[in-house]
Amino acid sequence: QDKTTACLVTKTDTNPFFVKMKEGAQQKAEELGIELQSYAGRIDGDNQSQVQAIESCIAAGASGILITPSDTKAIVDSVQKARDAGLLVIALDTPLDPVDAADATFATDNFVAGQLIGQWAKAKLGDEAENAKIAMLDLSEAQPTVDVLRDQGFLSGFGIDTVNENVIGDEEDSRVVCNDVTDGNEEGGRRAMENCLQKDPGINVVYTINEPAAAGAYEALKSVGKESDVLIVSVDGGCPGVKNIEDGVIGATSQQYPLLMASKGIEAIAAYAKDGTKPETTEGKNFTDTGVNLVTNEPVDGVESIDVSEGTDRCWG
Amino acid sequence: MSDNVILSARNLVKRYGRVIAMDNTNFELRRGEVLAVIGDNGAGKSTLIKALSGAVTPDEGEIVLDGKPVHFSSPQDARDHGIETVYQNLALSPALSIADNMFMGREIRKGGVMGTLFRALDKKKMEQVAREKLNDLGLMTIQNINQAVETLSGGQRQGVAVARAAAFGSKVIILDEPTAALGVKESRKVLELIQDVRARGVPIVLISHNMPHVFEVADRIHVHRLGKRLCVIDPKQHSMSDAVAYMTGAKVPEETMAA
Amino acid sequence: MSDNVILSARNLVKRYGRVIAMDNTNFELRRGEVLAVIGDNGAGKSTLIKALSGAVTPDEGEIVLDGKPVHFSSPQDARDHGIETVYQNLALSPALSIADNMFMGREIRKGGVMGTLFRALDKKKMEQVAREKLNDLGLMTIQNINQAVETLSGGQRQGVAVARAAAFGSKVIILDEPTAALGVKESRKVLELIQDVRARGVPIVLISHNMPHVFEVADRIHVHRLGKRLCVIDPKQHSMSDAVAYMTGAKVPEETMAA
Amino acid sequence: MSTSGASRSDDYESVLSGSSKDVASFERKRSWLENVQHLLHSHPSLVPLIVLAASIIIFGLYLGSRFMSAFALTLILQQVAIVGIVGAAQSLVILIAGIELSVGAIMVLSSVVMGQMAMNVGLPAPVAILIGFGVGALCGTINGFLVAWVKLPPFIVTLGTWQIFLATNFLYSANETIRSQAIEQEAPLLQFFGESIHLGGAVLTFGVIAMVLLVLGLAYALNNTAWGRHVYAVGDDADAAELSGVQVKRTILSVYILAGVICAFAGWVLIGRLGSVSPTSGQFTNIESITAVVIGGISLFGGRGSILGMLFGALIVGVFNLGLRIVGTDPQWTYMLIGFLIIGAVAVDQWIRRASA
Amino acid sequence: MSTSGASRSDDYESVLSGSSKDVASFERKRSWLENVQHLLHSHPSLVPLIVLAASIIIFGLYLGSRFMSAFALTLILQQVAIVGIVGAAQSLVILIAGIELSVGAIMVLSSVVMGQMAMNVGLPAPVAILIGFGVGALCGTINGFLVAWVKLPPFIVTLGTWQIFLATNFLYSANETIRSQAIEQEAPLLQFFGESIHLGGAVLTFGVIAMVLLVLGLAYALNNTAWGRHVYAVGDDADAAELSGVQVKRTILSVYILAGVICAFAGWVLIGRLGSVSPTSGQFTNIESITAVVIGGISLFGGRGSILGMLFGALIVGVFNLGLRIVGTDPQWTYMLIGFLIIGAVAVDQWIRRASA
Ligand SMILES: Nc1ncnc2c1ncn2[C@@H]1O[C@H](COP(=O)(O)OP(=O)(O)OP(=O)(O)O)[C@@H](O)[C@H]1O
Ligand SMILES: Nc1ncnc2c1ncn2[C@@H]1O[C@H](COP(=O)(O)OP(=O)(O)OP(=O)(O)O)[C@@H](O)[C@H]1O
Ligand SMILES: [Mg+2]
Ligand SMILES: [Mg+2]
Repeated sequence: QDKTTACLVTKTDTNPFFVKMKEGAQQKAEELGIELQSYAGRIDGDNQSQVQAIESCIAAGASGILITPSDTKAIVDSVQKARDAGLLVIALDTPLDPVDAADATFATDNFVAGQLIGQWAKAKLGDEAENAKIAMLDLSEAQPTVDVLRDQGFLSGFGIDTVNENVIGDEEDSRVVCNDVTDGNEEGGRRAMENCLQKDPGINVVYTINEPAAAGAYEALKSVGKESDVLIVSVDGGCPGVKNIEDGVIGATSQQYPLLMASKGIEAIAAYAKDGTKPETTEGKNFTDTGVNLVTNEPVDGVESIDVSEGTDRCWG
Repeated sequence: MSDNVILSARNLVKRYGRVIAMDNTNFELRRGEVLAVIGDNGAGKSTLIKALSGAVTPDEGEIVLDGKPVHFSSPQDARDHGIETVYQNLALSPALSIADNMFMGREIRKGGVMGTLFRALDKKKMEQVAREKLNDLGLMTIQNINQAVETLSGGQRQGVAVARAAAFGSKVIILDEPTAALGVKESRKVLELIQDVRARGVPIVLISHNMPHVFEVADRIHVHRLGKRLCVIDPKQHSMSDAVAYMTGAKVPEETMAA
Repeated sequence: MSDNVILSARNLVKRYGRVIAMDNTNFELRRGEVLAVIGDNGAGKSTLIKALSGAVTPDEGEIVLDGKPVHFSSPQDARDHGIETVYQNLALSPALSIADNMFMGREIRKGGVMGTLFRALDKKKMEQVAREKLNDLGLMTIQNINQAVETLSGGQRQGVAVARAAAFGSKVIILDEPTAALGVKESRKVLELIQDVRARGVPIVLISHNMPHVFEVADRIHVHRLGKRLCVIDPKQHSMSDAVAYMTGAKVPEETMAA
Repeated sequence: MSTSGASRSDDYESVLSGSSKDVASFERKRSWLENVQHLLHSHPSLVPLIVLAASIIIFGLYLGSRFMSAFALTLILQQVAIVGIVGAAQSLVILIAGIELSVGAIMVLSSVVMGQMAMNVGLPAPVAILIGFGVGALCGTINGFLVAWVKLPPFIVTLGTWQIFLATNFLYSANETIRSQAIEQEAPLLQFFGESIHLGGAVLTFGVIAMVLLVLGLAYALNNTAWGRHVYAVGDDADAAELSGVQVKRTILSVYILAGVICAFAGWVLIGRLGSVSPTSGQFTNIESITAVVIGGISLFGGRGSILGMLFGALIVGVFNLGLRIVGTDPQWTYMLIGFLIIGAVAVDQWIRRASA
Repeated sequence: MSTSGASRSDDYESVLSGSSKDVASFERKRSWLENVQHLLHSHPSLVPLIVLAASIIIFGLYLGSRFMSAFALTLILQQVAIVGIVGAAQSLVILIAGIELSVGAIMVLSSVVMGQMAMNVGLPAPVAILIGFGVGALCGTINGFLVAWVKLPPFIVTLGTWQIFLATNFLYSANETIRSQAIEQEAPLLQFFGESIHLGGAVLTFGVIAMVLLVLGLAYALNNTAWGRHVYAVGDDADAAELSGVQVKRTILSVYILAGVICAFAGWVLIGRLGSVSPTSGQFTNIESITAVVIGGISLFGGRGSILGMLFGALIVGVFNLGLRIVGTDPQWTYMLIGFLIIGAVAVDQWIRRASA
């Protein structure tokens, strides 16, 4: 037929992370002369819309699908259908469960992303880490996979026993004084931080699921004058987030590369459409790691990081 | 005497919050008669007949139908006992057809598998019966029995309600102010209908504020005042003035004319 | 003649979907008179008076008040012109107090800054006036002017509505079946009120199905049939039978008694 | 002093015998527009059907075979199967002038219970499914009891139970998805409605067939059984229905229970569609089902409308979803368009209603 | 044959002069429970106030100073400020028997417009804020027009405009958050309502003060101006209000416009609370504000209830949110509890209503 069609299925189309991912895909698609159709769930965790999206892509005669799965297990059947129909399916950002359910995975290792900020926070506190009081500001009560991976990654990086690695909030370590959900936005971040402070005013480490939540948490801390006593760490590496590191709002963040994921994904689909080649995985991993970097202006020993200016160069959004 | 009584009630009480709508009232309807119930606004007439027709459950007191004590838990219950009522506010479903309304709560099902297993309604039969009933009563000329009730005029609607009661009331028919909203012509039709029904031997309870109508058709008049029965009078022995004087408290009846 | 006419209408037409509720009807109310409007159910009486009181906008035709053509775009508009109406369905707000209801749409504001800037209502004054108006009319004994209307009996509510109309109607008062739901005593009160108002020189339009009442209080009777005025008759020269015969189509009036 | 009433009133009522027997008829010539209005008025599901046909044709012309193929069209059916089934439950509730905000929560909770019973508790699949239906019925009973007996407004009841059922779902499932492969091995019956029949390019899953049969069955029950007539009567005017002999409370309760059971059924079909059991599904099913009902022309005030209209309403949304996505617009434009569609559908409906039969 | 009506009817009505002049009085001794019922009936916002006080005391006893401190209690105020302000808009709409599902969307859209105008277009902050208010008013006008003039059910209108306004918001903002630090530099006025007054441990943000003043102002307007009386009358019975001289359409329109403006104001306060402008905020504000209104005892059928009750309702939810979080329960338990609270509140309300004055 005429043009090659590719599909991008994101978790939502309101989170800037996915908006940027879409822009990256769009750009690459134009460059390569591919037609891009984009789909999204209504909220994080909206699996049904993603199932619909995959079906629609099959119907639209697409050559490949890029998907950031909302429910990594539940989507597997639909992905299989698409692959059976001859589409190349690439998981972006979040691997499927099992990973080989997709033809390829271009992702940040979210667990590693969490681990990096955990290690950084631990090193930053030094001996005080033994007495840290940690607030965990997670995504949502439904505990989608990214939420679990980042949360548990942070804890293991910090050296806290995660108990069941698939469940948030079952730790027995007394250093975790608070778990709350933020819906990944400023509003929820602020409220959750306020709640946690009320629970234990001595909190000095705050893990946040993403940078908007971190910004909200910072506002809450600022309103009680504690913004300089608390270490906020986050994941994402969006441009506003990196700026917030520069402004001292966030201590460190794990930067991901959604544009890279998307553009690589589009390239892979283009190649597949041309001659059926499938992408190779990164050596030693069962997926193609698009990399994650710790961005901070206060590097610590033993944790590799880049500074803000480099982070700004590579930030998205 | 009691053999002659078809429906009676003793010491009915009904309270609404702080209002006592029925205050130990008695009631007695004899076979084949037209009993009028009159009284001031708010005297508790509608509440009384709602208790008799199962629409409200009295707080106290007992109701006896055909010599047997009864407890109606719903209007359908009373209906199953042969008591049909036309309520002051009509009680028709506007969006449904005349036939649907006439058979509401006592639909006819088809025979055979369709009826027992699939519970299919026998629409043909219901329409036919409804048309017959309306024609029998010669009450009105309705072209289309499947017309929605909301497309009928007020008079026609009242007609359907009265026809439904007349058609299915095997023991007692109760009419609560059936002519209040009706014009002269339409009111007359209803009065004729009442006389037809009495001729068939079915007793009627008629609530009305229209004294000439009451005195025209009633065999006995139950005067209600302040939530209870004040007295029962014979329209042939009392004037309208007497009746009005009793019900408004201008005059006190000399003896209690219970029977 | 026209000088004697306070409110008149010519060739009013109103269609509801396929129903023509007013079919080129005329209307004429003279100063100081009680004009009764009679007709079958659905003849279009209520529609006519709704057009005169701004509650419906006629599709065609003109209305003349005090010699000047008027166009009412809402009931408030008509009210501002001195036309007060008691509608068939009452039009009181159940949850609000008697005083609130009486002053609905013409609230009195406090003087000074509170009134102009903060638009505060002068509740005291409104209550006082409301009480006066009710007492003036001697209509009923209401203890608490701040009682919600929903706590009143049907008769009392009707009284409030009529009192409101009587109190504020400076040019014309229109009553649509004011006694339909009322008992004998309550109806009588309303008839007395009508006579009081006429004595004050304010003309009244009375719609009623009750022929004795109509013949008792009306100066002229407007007979409405099939959406238009059939004739206007003088109750002193015509019997009730005539009136009923005209309105039901049993008899056709000989000449058109327009004036 | 005793005057006989009869003779007294006769003096003016006696003339009635001569009164005109004509039935007043106000018919007048109708314009073309009024005729259309009248036609649509007597067949309320015609409007959504026309809109549906029109939108299929327009997208078909614009997108060609990518949209206008047996495969794509049956795909739309698959995509609306869940909303269609839940919409049937929603239609029943709205017909009795209620509203059901907890449909999605009941659906997910039931599917999670079915999955947990079969996979983790280890009950045989048919028993697990039955327990799932039981959960749906129980949820419906709670709603129905609060609406019919405690007499609370349905919006509030289901707003409350929505949160309660959803929280129960998350707490009970511990947010764990049960994987398709595991279900396939241990309890394939749970995935029954995911099976399909292929007819040329057309793919009809059992879920789609179930939806169509369910809607047809309910349409039959609503129009041809006493229960159906009672549902309409209660929605039209509950007091009037009560007084004319309908057991209003029981009818309301039966509707909510049936709605709960249908939602549980939707939960089963959902497992077939997703393969897996996912506790995060169905968060928007309440809004989506209400949207389908509204676009389908069922009155939110109860008592008026046809369940077939709901099906067309759901399909309209499905057509727009797929069509706009193939065109390649931003998903937000779809939401906006559906917003306009909702308002437009009801505005048209209102206009038709004005044709007084 | 001409009989004078007067003389005829006099024959039985003449006796009326002697009729009893007693006002029927059915008063009877009231039980203790009935007295309570009556008291609550005459002061409808007392119920939520009592529940509020009770829940503060219970949490206070259980959690001690972590909860029962000026700081914690004013924190609750800060947390409910947005819901309280939007709830005021929602109360007005519900008082006229409407419902406003688009409040959250209007709020976010207005705040985004304020942010974009000030930061990206580069207008002076006051102008940007004014334009934001204009957007709120415009959204309100659209809703009000569709409800009052086109006569569509408010649920459907706002269901549609919710999607439309939200999609507009995402498309217009391109999902970009404007950072707090940037706003602080260029247009600090946008963050005005984030400023606060400290009184001992108590922290009162300007947003909190604005919410309280707004609610008090509206309570005054509802009870002491003609407009307020008209709002109640329209909610009570729109037809009756129209016939007794209220300009119903205008009143409805004014309420929706005012609601839109209040939502825009909430958008401004939201910027103060978040520091930043985030297009993804406020997704659940509609449900949250309806919950506050319902728990506060305002009838969803319109015409009954007090706006102060809404404020107490919002605070009750706030107390439970914070209290349960400090206790450390799973957030799901909070949702479930709020579900029970909603149903319980309305059940109590219904019970009180049964006390007929
Ligand atoms: N559902 C109810 N709730 C509260 N009070 C009620 C209710 N129904 C009736 N009442 C009260 O009970 C009393 C008796 O009312 P009822 O309707 O029986 O009077 P009625 O004699 O039929 O009057 P009318 O001639 O006006 O129809 C009245 O004071 C009325 O306000
Ligand atoms: N809002 C409306 N919509 C449709 N038809 C209407 C409407 N109002 C009145 N009609 C119709 O217009 C005609 C005249 O009605 P109207 O209420 O004016 O009669 P009426 O003379 O007052 O009757 P009644 O004595 O029963 O009060 C009737 O056929 C009625 O059904
Ligand atoms: Mg009565
Ligand atoms: Mg009328």
